[in-house]
Amino acid sequence: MSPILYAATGAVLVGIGVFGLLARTHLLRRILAFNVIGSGIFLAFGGLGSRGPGSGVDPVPQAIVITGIVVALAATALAVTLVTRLFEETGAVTLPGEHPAEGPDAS
Amino acid sequence: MLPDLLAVGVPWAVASIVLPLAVALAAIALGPHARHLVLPGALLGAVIALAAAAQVLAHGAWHHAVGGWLPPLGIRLRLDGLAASFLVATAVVACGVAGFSRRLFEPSARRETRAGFAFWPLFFVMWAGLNAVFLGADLFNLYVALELLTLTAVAMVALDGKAETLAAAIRYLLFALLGSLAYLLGVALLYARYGALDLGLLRAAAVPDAITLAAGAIMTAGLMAKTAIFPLHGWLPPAHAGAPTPASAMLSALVVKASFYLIARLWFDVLPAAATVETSQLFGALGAGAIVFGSLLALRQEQLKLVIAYSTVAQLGYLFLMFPLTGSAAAPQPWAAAAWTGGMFHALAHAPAKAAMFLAAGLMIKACGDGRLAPLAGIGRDLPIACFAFGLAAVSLMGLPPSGGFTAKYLLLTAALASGQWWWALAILAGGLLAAAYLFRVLNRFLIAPAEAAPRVAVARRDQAIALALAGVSILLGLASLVPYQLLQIGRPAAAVGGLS
Amino acid sequence: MTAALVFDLSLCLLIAAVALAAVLADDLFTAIVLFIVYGLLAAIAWVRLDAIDVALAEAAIGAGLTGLLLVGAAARLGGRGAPPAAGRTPWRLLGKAAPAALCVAAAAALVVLVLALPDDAPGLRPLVAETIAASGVTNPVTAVLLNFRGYDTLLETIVLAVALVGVWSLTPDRDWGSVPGARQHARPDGVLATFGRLLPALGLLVAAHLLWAGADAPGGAFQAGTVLAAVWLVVVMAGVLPAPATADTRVRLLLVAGPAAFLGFGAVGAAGGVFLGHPAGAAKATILAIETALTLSIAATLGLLVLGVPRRPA
Amino acid sequence: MILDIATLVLASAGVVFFIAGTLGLLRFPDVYARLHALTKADNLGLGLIALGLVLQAGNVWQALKIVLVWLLAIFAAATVSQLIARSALVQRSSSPAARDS
Repeated sequence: MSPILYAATGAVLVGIGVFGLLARTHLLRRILAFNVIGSGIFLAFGGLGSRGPGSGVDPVPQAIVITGIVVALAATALAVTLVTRLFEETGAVTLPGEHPAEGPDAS
Repeated sequence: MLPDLLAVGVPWAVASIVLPLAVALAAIALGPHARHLVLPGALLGAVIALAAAAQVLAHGAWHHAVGGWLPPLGIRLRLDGLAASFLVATAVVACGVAGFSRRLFEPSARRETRAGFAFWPLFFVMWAGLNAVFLGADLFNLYVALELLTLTAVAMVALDGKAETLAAAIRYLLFALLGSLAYLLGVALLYARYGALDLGLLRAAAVPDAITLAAGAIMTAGLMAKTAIFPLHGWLPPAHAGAPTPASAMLSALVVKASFYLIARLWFDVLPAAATVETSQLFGALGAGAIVFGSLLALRQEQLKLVIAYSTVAQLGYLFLMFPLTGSAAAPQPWAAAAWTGGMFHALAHAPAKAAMFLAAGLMIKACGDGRLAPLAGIGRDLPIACFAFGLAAVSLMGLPPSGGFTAKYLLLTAALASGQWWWALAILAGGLLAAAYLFRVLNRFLIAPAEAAPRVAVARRDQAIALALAGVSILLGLASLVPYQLLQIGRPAAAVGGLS
Repeated sequence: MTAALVFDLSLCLLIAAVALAAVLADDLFTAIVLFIVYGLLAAIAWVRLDAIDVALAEAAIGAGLTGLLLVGAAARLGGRGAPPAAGRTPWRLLGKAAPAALCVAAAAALVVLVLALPDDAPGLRPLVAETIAASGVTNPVTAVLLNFRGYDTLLETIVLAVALVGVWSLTPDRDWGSVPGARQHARPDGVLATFGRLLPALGLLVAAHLLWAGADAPGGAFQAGTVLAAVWLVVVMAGVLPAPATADTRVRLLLVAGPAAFLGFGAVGAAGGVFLGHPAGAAKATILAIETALTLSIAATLGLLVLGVPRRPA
Repeated sequence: MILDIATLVLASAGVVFFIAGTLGLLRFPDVYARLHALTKADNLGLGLIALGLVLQAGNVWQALKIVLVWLLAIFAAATVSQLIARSALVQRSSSPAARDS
């Protein structure tokens, strides 16, 4: 039962992350939301991989998730650097044409 | 000697991944000294790609279990006719871009420059990533290969460091990452359902149940975002037009094709049983929408590179027409193989044509110091070779004979008429006319006499010749279409003949 | 309901709640702190799934380094992203209600799909167990990462290297060749400096242990590399060691050593007929050799990724 | 059995200290008082939990590892709280309107 519980939690996390991506315009918040989606998918992958009777977990999803975590970090590093450079060049923390939903302080 | 080298035991496919990676690592380590490696590396890469294609022609499709572990445990590489033809197309464009960029990113006064350092590792890793996508036969490995492309492509877009390109790169990254994550979610679902990641094993096991369909849909949606198919195309024009010229060429000619290639592999090789008439028609509708909207938007652009970028949006639409045109098992049609071949041929022919167009455009913009169309009036007198290259590439994009674009559109059109789906034939014809409209609008500007003689910066003839050579390849693909046609048929998926589902 | 199930259920609810709070938090810094907490909770979830290797990676990389990147960026952005001063307008609520409904529906559909899957997974657990004797190591995750699916790992190390090239490529032209990271103000006799001098010995020990243990127990190159990177970052922040200039050839060589060794190993195998094939009987030696080289390169790459764009004169 | 009970008692006591420390973090008025609550309570809490776990260790190595983890955590916590206190001090002296409330 438990592995499926974690897989379902992963599915919920994907939903939460996608919401963050759609509802938030601050770019760092979007990057954060991406990481929530990613780890939700990983958790679903791992949870689904440990279903069933018998002990132990499927090592293939585990290895895949470790690879995925590292790839996500690489993408996050590039994204974060792009956002800080955009801020340094233009003072913007959102994409042009998108109104910051975070209020006037974050405009 | 030659037959020996083409023997099945020589892993040309592996070399096509290892070599660019090795050059990229050397470029990181050596910095400014790496420029001596660039041209030999690119030419060797082209030789390897041609050898791989010759190997497929001589001996048929080739499979390799990496590490000696067969799927489902290990990862398989698959070199068939389709993969080999994409390897060659990539190598041709990459060689052109490498030759074009060598002087562009030359270190100044033997001191390493930022763009000069970053471009070559990004370029060669991008090349390796493309080859890895074309050769991959494992869903998760393909995810890692796709991320190689995402990171290199985004970094290349931002290479100029200007504020607008930073914003374009971020928009691109957001779309591409969301696409990758959607793809990964589908991979997780398929693994949970079937316990395998290998395309062949999945194909044998797949049944059209809810979870398989959902996984296929999520993966396709993600890959479509990365392919920038209408209506998910918003990120492409600013990114492709804002990137430095060599990067524009690589991105528009090749990178967007990689995710399309995976959509085609997914449906024709893995899940043909899950396709329905409705999904095929939906794909076709998106393609037709891309052709019409992309062309209309291209017609309204005032920046040269934006015209070319919107033309990419439009041309990508043709690729998706191949899904409805292959028909289905329920309604078999004799020209299904023509539709599949035509779609793939279009992807191949578009690559050198679009690369040539971006390189020529980059030279014109450099000569004129302005990216808008108006100041380019009369540039044909100053840069005749670049203009001729642009014109030849335009011939292929419009689908006029004897270009590769013509062959592709002829095959698609024949399939549309033979299967009685005249509405797709209309889209193809309209697309050709619209392409003629937006390209002649630009060409006309090149050739009119300018009001006053504008000062032009000199550009090297060699660079113009590279653009011309690439445009020539796209024409040659139409004149000598037999060999690529034969190559594409080797290891062709059954669904390309029998139709989807 | 067993105690374990109660624990799992509470943990899952807590994870979802903290994730939602991180997404909804008004203050950017709060959101990032919540995200780090979320990552640590997710690591506990991986422990519950008996995936210790993943738990280590999630805690160190998913929560730790990702959190560090976000905190660093938020600091650079200064106060941008502060809580809203104005009240909520109906328009904004409506603008969020639509995506919220969409996401609830999507998440619900996904949960239904996940629950609809048959109870016994058709995974590769038995096959890995059968084959592991030939892999050279006894930790199944290391066997998959370095042997069965070593090709993934090779490409992954290239992803890391190219991400660093991408980050460096965003340097303002005037700063090219300089030193990355912010200027540190640690006093040479301060507490942090003492910590920075004492930590390396312990950190090296832990990293070496993780690397060595990875063959038979949870651990491996990525976990060890992350520990080394973290130790190195503390040492740099403490002012014990200077941050390296990005143009330094030794730094460049360190970055590519691991991927190059892996790639060279693969190419030698390809020449012998099997790309990335381990020699029969010597797989443990080749795996450990590759992992050692990878650990050093991963540590250098991760550390430099966190330090970011070069901004200070060498 | 006796060991298990001892572990349970020690770990529970540790949890109580954690809760107390967290309450202090949330309730106390300024940075210094919060730090005071947090470090005192958490270090003791972690120590008690570590002690409880040592009793469950299968061999000396495992016990040593737990002690090492505890030492590292204390060490890091001490350094970090010193840094936080310092930066709070610097901020207060630079801006008369205390921002750390």
